[in-house]
Amino acid sequence: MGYCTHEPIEVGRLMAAVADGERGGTVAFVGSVRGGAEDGPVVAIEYSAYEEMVAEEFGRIIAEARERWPEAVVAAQHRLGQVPLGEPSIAVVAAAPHRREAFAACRHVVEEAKRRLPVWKKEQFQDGGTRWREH
Amino acid sequence: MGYCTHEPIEVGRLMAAVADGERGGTVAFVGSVRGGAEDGPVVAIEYSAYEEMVAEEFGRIIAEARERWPEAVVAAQHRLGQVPLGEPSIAVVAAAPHRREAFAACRHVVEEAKRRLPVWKKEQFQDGGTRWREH
Amino acid sequence: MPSGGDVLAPTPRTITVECRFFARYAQALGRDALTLELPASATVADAVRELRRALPAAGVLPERPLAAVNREHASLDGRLAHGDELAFLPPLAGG
Amino acid sequence: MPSGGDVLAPTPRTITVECRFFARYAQALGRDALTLELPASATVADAVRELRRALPAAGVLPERPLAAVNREHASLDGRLAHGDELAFLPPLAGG
Repeated sequence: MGYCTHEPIEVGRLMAAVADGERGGTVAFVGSVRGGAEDGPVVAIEYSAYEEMVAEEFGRIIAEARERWPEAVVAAQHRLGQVPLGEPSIAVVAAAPHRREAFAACRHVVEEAKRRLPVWKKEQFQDGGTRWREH
Repeated sequence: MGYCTHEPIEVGRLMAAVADGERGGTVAFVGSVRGGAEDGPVVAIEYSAYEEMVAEEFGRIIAEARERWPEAVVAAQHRLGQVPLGEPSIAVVAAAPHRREAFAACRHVVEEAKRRLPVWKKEQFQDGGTRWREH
Repeated sequence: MPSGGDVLAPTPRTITVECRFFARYAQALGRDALTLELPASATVADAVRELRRALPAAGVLPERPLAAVNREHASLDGRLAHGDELAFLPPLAGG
Repeated sequence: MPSGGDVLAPTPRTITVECRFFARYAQALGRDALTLELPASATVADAVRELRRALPAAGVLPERPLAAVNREHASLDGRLAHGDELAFLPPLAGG
């Protein structure tokens, strides 16, 4: 499973990828497309990325988490292309023998991914208009 | 969906139950049966509970989370009966407009559930033996 | 005309509570429920003492077990009322 | 016998780096890539200055844009090498 996908994210598959009889705690984060921008109802977001770097950067972030929480195993995916309202754009799943590590590793990878992944959003409005959304 | 179930937990259904176009962050915790007890390989855990109280207590815990993080919506289930190694015994899902609340609400409900739900575990070993597991 | 005192119902001298046992306690006691008669002013701790006195196998209950009254965690000095459901909970191990 | 100096390759006076533009920058520049020739000792900041000088639309690049060299976040004073991939990243908004 690549770090970038142009298909809908299957959270269940990510969770299965980190599952193991010895890792009793699994924490999943799913970020979904929200509506409610100032300029009108958002119907979808077009995600574009520097794909080669997203793959490398996700790998580095997960390796850092692995160094800090050696028993945690992390899987992650960012969806690219047009993502309709309410559908997941990013998912991070961490499994560990104890829930503390699973929560910490998942949270860390999510925060670093939001901060470091070269991904951009273009909002698509109901009337056909678009706008880059930058935080 | 009740707070107690004697069937396999469907995490996807719990996530769908809290999903909403305005709640962009969803955090799920899944606790699964682990092997590796001292006395030999655990093949399953038999969960028993004071079911009426589990339902009430889960409701109270979730109401407390709702008071503390008003924008978070939480769904949770504990599986009872015999749960094979590797399968989920508990799942807690929290969705909120921002991920900080989703992580905090999920974590809080998991910790309180572990501390307060009247649920007991009996380990089932490969050789047919059993043992109560108390933390 | 009778005095006010005459129409008061007599204060009940005893109450009954429905005791419930779970997991290891139920197994050791060979039962999962018991109706217990107690003095009207009894606390959860009084109920524990009465059980340990009345049932030979009730030594499985620690002197200060985890308890719930009407499906809420209760302290040992909580006062019981007639008809309460009093549950004794082995150390919890959920999740 | 020739002296040691004679067999040294001449120090190249210039390098070329492959610039890449994304999202809003690519849209404003009307392109997503450009090969840029720079002095051998150039930094990322030098590349930004050269782009802003050479391309009329490069005003879209702030003086201190977020940049990556060979797919790793890089600081503006990072030195460039011949053949580097230098990417200019609009403010990130992933997730």
